[in-house]
Amino acid sequence: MSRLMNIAEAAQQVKPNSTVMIGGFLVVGAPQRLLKAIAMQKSDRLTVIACAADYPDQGIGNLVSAGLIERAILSHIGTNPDMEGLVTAGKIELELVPQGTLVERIRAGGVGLGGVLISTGLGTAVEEGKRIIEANGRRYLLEEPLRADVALIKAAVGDHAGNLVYHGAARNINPLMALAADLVIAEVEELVPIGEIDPNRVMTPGIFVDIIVCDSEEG
Amino acid sequence: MSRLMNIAEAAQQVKPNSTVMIGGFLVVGAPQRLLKAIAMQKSDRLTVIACAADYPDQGIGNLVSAGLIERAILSHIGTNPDMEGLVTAGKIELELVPQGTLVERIRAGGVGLGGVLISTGLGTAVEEGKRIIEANGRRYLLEEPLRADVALIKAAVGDHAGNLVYHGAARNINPLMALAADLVIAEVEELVPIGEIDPNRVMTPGIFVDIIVCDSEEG
Amino acid sequence: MDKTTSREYIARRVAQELHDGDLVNLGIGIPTMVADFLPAGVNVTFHSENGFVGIGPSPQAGAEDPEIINAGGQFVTILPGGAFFDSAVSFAIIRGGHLDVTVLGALQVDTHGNLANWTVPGRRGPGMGGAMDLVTGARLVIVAMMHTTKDGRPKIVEDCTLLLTGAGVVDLIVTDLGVIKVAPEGLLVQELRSGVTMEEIEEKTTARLRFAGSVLR
Amino acid sequence: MDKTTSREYIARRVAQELHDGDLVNLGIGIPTMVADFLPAGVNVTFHSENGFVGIGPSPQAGAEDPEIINAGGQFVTILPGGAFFDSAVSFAIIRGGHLDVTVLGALQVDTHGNLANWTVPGRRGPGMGGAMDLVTGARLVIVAMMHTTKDGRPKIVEDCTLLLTGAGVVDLIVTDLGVIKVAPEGLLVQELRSGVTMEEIEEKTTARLRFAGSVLR
Repeated sequence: MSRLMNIAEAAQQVKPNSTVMIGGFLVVGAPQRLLKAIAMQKSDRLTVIACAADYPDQGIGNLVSAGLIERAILSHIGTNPDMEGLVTAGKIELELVPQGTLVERIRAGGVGLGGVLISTGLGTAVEEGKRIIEANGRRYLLEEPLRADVALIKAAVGDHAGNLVYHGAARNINPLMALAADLVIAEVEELVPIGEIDPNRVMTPGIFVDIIVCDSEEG
Repeated sequence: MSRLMNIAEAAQQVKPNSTVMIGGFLVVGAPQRLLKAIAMQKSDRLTVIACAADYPDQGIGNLVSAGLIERAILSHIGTNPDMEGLVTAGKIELELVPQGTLVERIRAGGVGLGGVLISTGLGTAVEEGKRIIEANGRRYLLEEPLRADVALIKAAVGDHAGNLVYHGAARNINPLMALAADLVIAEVEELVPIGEIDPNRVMTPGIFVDIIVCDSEEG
Repeated sequence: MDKTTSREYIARRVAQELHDGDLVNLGIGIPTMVADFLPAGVNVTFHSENGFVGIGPSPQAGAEDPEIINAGGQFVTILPGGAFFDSAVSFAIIRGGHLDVTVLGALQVDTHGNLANWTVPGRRGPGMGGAMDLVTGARLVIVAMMHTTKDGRPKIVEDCTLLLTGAGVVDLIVTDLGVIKVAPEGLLVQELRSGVTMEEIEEKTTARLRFAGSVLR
Repeated sequence: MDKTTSREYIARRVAQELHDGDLVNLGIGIPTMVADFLPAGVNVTFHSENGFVGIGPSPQAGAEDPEIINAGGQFVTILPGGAFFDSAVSFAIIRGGHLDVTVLGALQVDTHGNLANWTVPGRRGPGMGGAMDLVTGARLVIVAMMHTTKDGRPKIVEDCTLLLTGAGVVDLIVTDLGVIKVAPEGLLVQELRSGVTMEEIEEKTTARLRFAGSVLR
């Protein structure tokens, strides 16, 4: 069973200095209400792991504007000039990771792999500081797993057991992050009773989800 | 678009000396009709990659009985005494792999990883002949990707674009194998027109599937 | 002590180790029986490594879904709130630390928590299936087995002689004679089954045993 | 040659490189236009790396689904037969060799097939997003771009000076001046756009160019 919480209570689970994974791609599939609530409560010095920096004051942009991010692991920040400014000013430490590598590193953290061998980024700046492993006559970067204290994800439908169903391109990195954090908080658009979601249609099994927050039902 | 074939024509795509991945777990989710047809046509010296050896004359057991298997990479053969006999007699070369490692190796082959670091099997016979890599202070086996010439998989519903939906525990290793072979043949129980499967419900996107075979339509 | 009662004792005793909300994988044989002896108020979810969580009771005859089997190949059901998934997710649950407890049988367990359950001497083993994944990945590994083989030979030994399923993986051993914890210093008998003496368990065990204070008293 | 016509020339010329049944990923800008110029009888499937295959036309105003966007963040649609999936599958398509063609822009391309498209000098780059994955994984990598920068500086150089997106990855370069193949021996001009001379393309290119027989004739 996942616990049902209201937005404010769930937001308080994100503590200062913690590492937070945030689902979504350019806001689509991002837990927008959770992010707004977290921006309000000022848990700072966060390390954020996500696809992109979204837009100013939207999605992850809420945390950027509130000055809560100390470090970020992302694949792209070009849509958020505020983020670019803070990184250039040295206020946020940024690690840029190819998106596919980011996804596999998060997956590796969630599925218990010690690392994965990936050729993406060979011969580029991505190589820097990484071990190169040769296997079957080819060279690969050893990419290490990523995990977080909290994952904030978003789904279209959830039940009280924590089972989630995503819609459209909002699925993106959410199902991967659901496996890779000690505490998983899912913001759902619609909350339905247990048994209403066909076990064949579940996209993230409830066993991975600790806390459910529903837009329409604040607790 | 995937090509629609009848069982016999599809079975002929499996050539002697080839490496074949076969979906299913203890026959559930195995492409049973394809396997029977392949057993009839005598493409021999096959290397088979699958979860288990199924039962005598059922599932992969069809290929065992027909004497078509030269080498097998499996996690379990205990349900098939014929297989145990052939392995003991030295007629089939068997590589036993922990099931979770088998799954990740197949996935690695399908998603383009050069290998994965797994701790399963450390300190056991599984270690033999494998490279040990230390990462973050822990030891792991470097497990190499698996790929095949052909993957034979099975789904409950498919459309003419090759999109697949599985039912119950018959999903198992099928969606992973769909990515890891040069030619993917899917046996489906029900064939529906394009557009009938909601894009949100597709479990294996049609772009991975080359040939569709339908039980009810031998066309 | 007849055998049925012994099997029941083991299953019931293992069930007491489970906590409300746990995700649990039960192996074939005695471990499967654990589901029948959950203490009141302890709701656990059962994982089937062939691809779902929420194993329900056996289906009524004639109501079987041919595509809902457990890892032992038997027809089962799925409870409301359960979910099907592919093998990658299923072993992600195990390897990724999402499985709280695995309960499985053994041919041998030793002082170091080594476990052997996939080969027998003189005969090629049937394969490890998902057992190596389970003992490596589960947070708590409980061995549930009869204390000796059918012909009375000890299964709890100083060092396993059979091929290992996992090295240093076992946390707790529950047998028809009692409950033994695998501690850094070796095997610690935490409980004796009523009617079993320290002498009896020592006699039927090759490994050196220590006894907890509660047992000595 | 006005700029619109040049962009159209590039898109149309790239479209001729696509084959019926191909799975194709189009980058932002000129590459996106390729979809409008597919030759008759060539049906391709478009991949959106944020999580689906089967990109359809832009939705009518008011009919947008807020959760169906392309990798550039614009509202799009999904065609019948398309499928949504998570990011792991999406990049599995790219990295696993399932993507036939990727078409993307560049800041610099060089003789060795090196590509730079994610940083500009004097300014921190916005990040590589999925570009590094695309150029590493796609079977055919086509760069579609204007031959020079807005202020007329060559973008096709002997050795890239900007940070690389991929090393030795580019197969074909299509610009408003023609089509250049990246061969083991260096850059080979395969076609010149009508009205473009060998002298012009050489003048606007820093790298050494060779010319195919069909161009010399």
